[in-house]
Amino acid sequence: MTQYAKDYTVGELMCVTLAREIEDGDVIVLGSFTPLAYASYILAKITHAPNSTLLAYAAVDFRPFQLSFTRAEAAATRGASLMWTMLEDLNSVHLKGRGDVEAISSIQADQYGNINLSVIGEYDKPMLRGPGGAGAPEVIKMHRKMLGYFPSHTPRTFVPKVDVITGTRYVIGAKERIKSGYRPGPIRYITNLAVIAKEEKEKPFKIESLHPGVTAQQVVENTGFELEVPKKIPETEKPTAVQVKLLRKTVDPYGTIEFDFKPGKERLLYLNDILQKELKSIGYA
Amino acid sequence: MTQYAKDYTVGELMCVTLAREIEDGDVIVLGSFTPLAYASYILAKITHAPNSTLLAYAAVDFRPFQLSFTRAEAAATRGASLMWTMLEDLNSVHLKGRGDVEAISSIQADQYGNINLSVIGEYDKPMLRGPGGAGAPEVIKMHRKMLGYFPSHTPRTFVPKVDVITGTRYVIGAKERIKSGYRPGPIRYITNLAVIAKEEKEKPFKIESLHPGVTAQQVVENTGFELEVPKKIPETEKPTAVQVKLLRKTVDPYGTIEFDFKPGKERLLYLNDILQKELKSIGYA
Amino acid sequence: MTIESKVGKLSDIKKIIKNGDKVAIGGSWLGSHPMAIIREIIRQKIKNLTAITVVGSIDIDLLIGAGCLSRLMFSFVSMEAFGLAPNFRRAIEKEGLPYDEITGLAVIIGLEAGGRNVPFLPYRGPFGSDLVKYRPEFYKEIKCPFTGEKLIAAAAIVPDVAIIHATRADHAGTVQIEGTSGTDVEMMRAARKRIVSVEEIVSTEEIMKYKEKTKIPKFQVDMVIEAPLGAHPCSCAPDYVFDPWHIMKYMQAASSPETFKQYLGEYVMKPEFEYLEAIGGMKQATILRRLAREVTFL
Amino acid sequence: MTIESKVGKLSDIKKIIKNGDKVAIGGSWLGSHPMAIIREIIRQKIKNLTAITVVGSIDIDLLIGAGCLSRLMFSFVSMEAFGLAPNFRRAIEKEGLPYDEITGLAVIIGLEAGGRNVPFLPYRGPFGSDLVKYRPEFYKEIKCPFTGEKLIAAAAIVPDVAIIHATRADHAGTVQIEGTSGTDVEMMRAARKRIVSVEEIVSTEEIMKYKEKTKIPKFQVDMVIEAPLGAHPCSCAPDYVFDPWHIMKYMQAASSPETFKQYLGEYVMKPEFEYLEAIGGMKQATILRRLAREVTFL
Repeated sequence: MTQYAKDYTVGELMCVTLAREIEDGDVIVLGSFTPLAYASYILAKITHAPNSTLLAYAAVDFRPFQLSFTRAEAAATRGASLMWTMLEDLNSVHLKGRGDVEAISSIQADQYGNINLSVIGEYDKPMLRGPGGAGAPEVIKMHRKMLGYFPSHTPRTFVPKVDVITGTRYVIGAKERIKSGYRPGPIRYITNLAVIAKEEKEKPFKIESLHPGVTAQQVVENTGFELEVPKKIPETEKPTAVQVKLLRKTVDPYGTIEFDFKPGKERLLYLNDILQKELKSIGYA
Repeated sequence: MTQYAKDYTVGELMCVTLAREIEDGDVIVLGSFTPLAYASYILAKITHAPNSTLLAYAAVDFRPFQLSFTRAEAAATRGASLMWTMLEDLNSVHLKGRGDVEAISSIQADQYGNINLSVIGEYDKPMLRGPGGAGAPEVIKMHRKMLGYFPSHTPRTFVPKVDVITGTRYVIGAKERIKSGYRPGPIRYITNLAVIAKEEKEKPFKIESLHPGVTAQQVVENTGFELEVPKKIPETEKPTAVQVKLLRKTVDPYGTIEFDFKPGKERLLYLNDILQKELKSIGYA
Repeated sequence: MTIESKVGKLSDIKKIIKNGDKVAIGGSWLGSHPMAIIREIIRQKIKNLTAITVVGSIDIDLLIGAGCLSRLMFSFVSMEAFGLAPNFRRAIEKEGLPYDEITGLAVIIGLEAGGRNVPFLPYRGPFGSDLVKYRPEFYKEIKCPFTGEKLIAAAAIVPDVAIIHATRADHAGTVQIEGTSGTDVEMMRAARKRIVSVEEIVSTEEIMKYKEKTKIPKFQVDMVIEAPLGAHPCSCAPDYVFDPWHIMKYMQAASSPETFKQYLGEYVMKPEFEYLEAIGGMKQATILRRLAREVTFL
Repeated sequence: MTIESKVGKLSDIKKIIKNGDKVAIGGSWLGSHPMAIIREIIRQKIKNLTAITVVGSIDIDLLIGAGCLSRLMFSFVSMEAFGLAPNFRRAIEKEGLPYDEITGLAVIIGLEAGGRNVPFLPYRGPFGSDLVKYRPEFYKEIKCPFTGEKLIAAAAIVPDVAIIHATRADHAGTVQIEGTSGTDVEMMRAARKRIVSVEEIVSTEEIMKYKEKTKIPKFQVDMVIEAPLGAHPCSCAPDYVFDPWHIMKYMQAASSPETFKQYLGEYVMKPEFEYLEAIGGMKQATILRRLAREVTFL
């Protein structure tokens, strides 16, 4: 019988939940350096998905590596089987929709499958200028699954309608996706409270599972749009003892996945602490 | 004073004349393995055009090598600075018209700057099925100069109108070329009799120079279309003693450039002879 | 969980290549054509194929001569300095083999479009060429929606199967090409299924050591077959040169249907390792490899 | 005849980059941005530039803070885990810096189109994105002339100058990139003029030894500048990692215009080798290189 971990953080729960989305043989696009997502993919690769292909920076199909804050790019590059430019990446993966997953995060997400990484407020006179969407506006439509992870599930993030549609899933239902030349797959968001997903254009996001200790009511209150709330909602599968041990000892010994969950000032202190450990690991502290 | 060679073959004359078309810094596209053209470029590279870039097979900017019948591809590959696929080649050179020269040959060529490498006779019921044009139909328009070499200058080759236009220069005059985004440059054919060139759409090919001992009358008689025949036609500049020595001793010791000038049966014998020398060079004969 | 192996035998190709398939054939000029797979197609009597080549030579000529093709797409087929391709000529001049002669860049860009999942890509195409007129299903004029400029749209090409020959691969199907890659990479991106024959199968560690030589990721490969000298009589640069002695023999044999039939019996219709013996075995392999190493720079 | 050398000094960049130019800036995320050239642009007070980036970070933020830009084209600008880019935010939120936010693939494909000398290329673009609506000069709907299918045309992007940072080059300008290449190769193809800073200038023999690492031929390079640690505080994989300590200092400094001015004086407005001393000299360089080597595979 599976032995679940007794002790895990919400970051670890999200990380493992994301890892479980990976299927063996998947082509996984890592994108920006987001420790939680990176840890998920590496965990999947060393457990149930050894035939998956990891893509990050210019590195293709690299060996899984121990996560650190500074070394992800160097490790991916050193462990790669192939190196390519962004255009070769497009020509080999993205334009054809050959990517299976790439977990994105965004400032706002809405009930239609739109995400906003551009601005809060009016486009030409914004209150907040966000980073922009990089390739997300194009590729979230193309990936088999559109995965998102949100460390802070609030009505400010999950809004009825995003201020600006930076990108959108565009084609949602399985039938429509096949017709448009894309593989079918859901929009699925993993948050600090629950897993919500949308599989049809006409239907709202549905609560798929609730994290241990979280109620449907809490999720509904923290979501700015209508949710389908099934009568019986399963609990999100907890991390196994093995998974938590792997994360802490092997995949992420510096604890980088907790970084996203630290508030403002604490974040810098936490980062300094990680960096101190990294220096120590090479004998410079 | 330049010392011209007293003794040279028509192949050597054509080879040197083609080499003189190369300017230092040129990007030179080698295309199919045609010994005479390969020898020209290598000669240019080791004499007046050291900053030129040679492209052949997948090899980019390779060191000049001694020509042999079997080893051009291996030598280009081993001496390359960079390797690319045909698509990278297109993206880096051809689509932008960055190539300066690529000497082509064809079954027929006409007064309009058209070439035929497809069929003799009707397209759907040909008397002779030729090899096809490879990339020539696109790139002869784009290269700075459209160069051709013809070991056999006859009315069967230089026809009023080719049976099939496999490719064409399309934009000819300097002004039109610049307007269309291409660099200006002539159509220039080097044959076993003369050099003929066309620089304006409305004007015919003109005899630019006559090989030593050839008369304008001979050229006119062997050309199936109208030629401009200037009153005074210069003699084609002879190979220098140094050039001939370089060709025979350094660039082409196996004599591969003569291959194209051997008729039918003799060709096979000549080839066997070259191959025997190649075997000997590696101690296997 | 275990690592999947894609290693197959030559005889396994019929799991992937079916009668009637559109098959893109890698290599270019006399270089790196997947000749061991070509011979196996003939042995297996796979028929009614449409072959797609950019710059073909003996690969195409053999398939035509053996009666495997019902259609051909090409921009160039020639035996280079050895002459025109005999079966190719005969089939078109005498037997009316249907074909699409498409300009070289249109084939490359068509494959690129196939790999990018777009039905076309525009370029400053072969304006004025009769080939554009003869095959309107592959070329259309198009206006740039920004500038109004006239361009040519090349139609996407999506082969059912791509077959290529490469330097090495690991069990997972990660492929390295050291020499002439032609349009191999573009064919592999565009095709629905892909088979690669390689000079040697190596460990993934070996691949990673010189990762810059890797040209094709494992997820673009369905089957890998070890076939040493698998491009013979073509070259596989920089490892070995083409075999001029065998090609001269081939030219002779292919000059008539009768002698060509003898050639097939003598060389092709036997196991691949027997072919390698028939063409001269270890000694010939050594000569071809040695020639490829002994090059002189100026 | 002699071999031309393209080797220049940082101070030579003004021979190529002019006030008002459209400058494509290589690198991506916190990797391989041409920071030594960026600092030199600021030192030389080159102004009114339009910067073009796909995935920018401190390169863009520095140029904006130093007042060198009059317009910005980008798909992403962020200091990654360190937060949003402070000068970038301030300039847009408070000072109305004009910008074109273009989706990532449209920038890459736009550069590709520029390099291919076509005014556009079609793809299954960002249908439904508001960015398409906001910047119609970069996106047009187009119908496939073969299938009638609706696609998006991305407009060609042709920078006046491309600047990138790479691993090594020879005197002739042949460039090798070992790590993250971003869109550097595509920018170099598309731009009218190109400058490359490299960790080291080596002989052509050295380039040929590992020719598979070469990404840019010499005829696509106008000037090469040796600038060791020239991507600092960004990484140049796999040689050194980004400098998190310096970036934290930068984030602090860039939090207000006043402290940012101090930063410029303290770090940027001095010769490049003094910058390298200011950020910690040999010891810091050793740490950043060591971190890049000490990676653990699982």
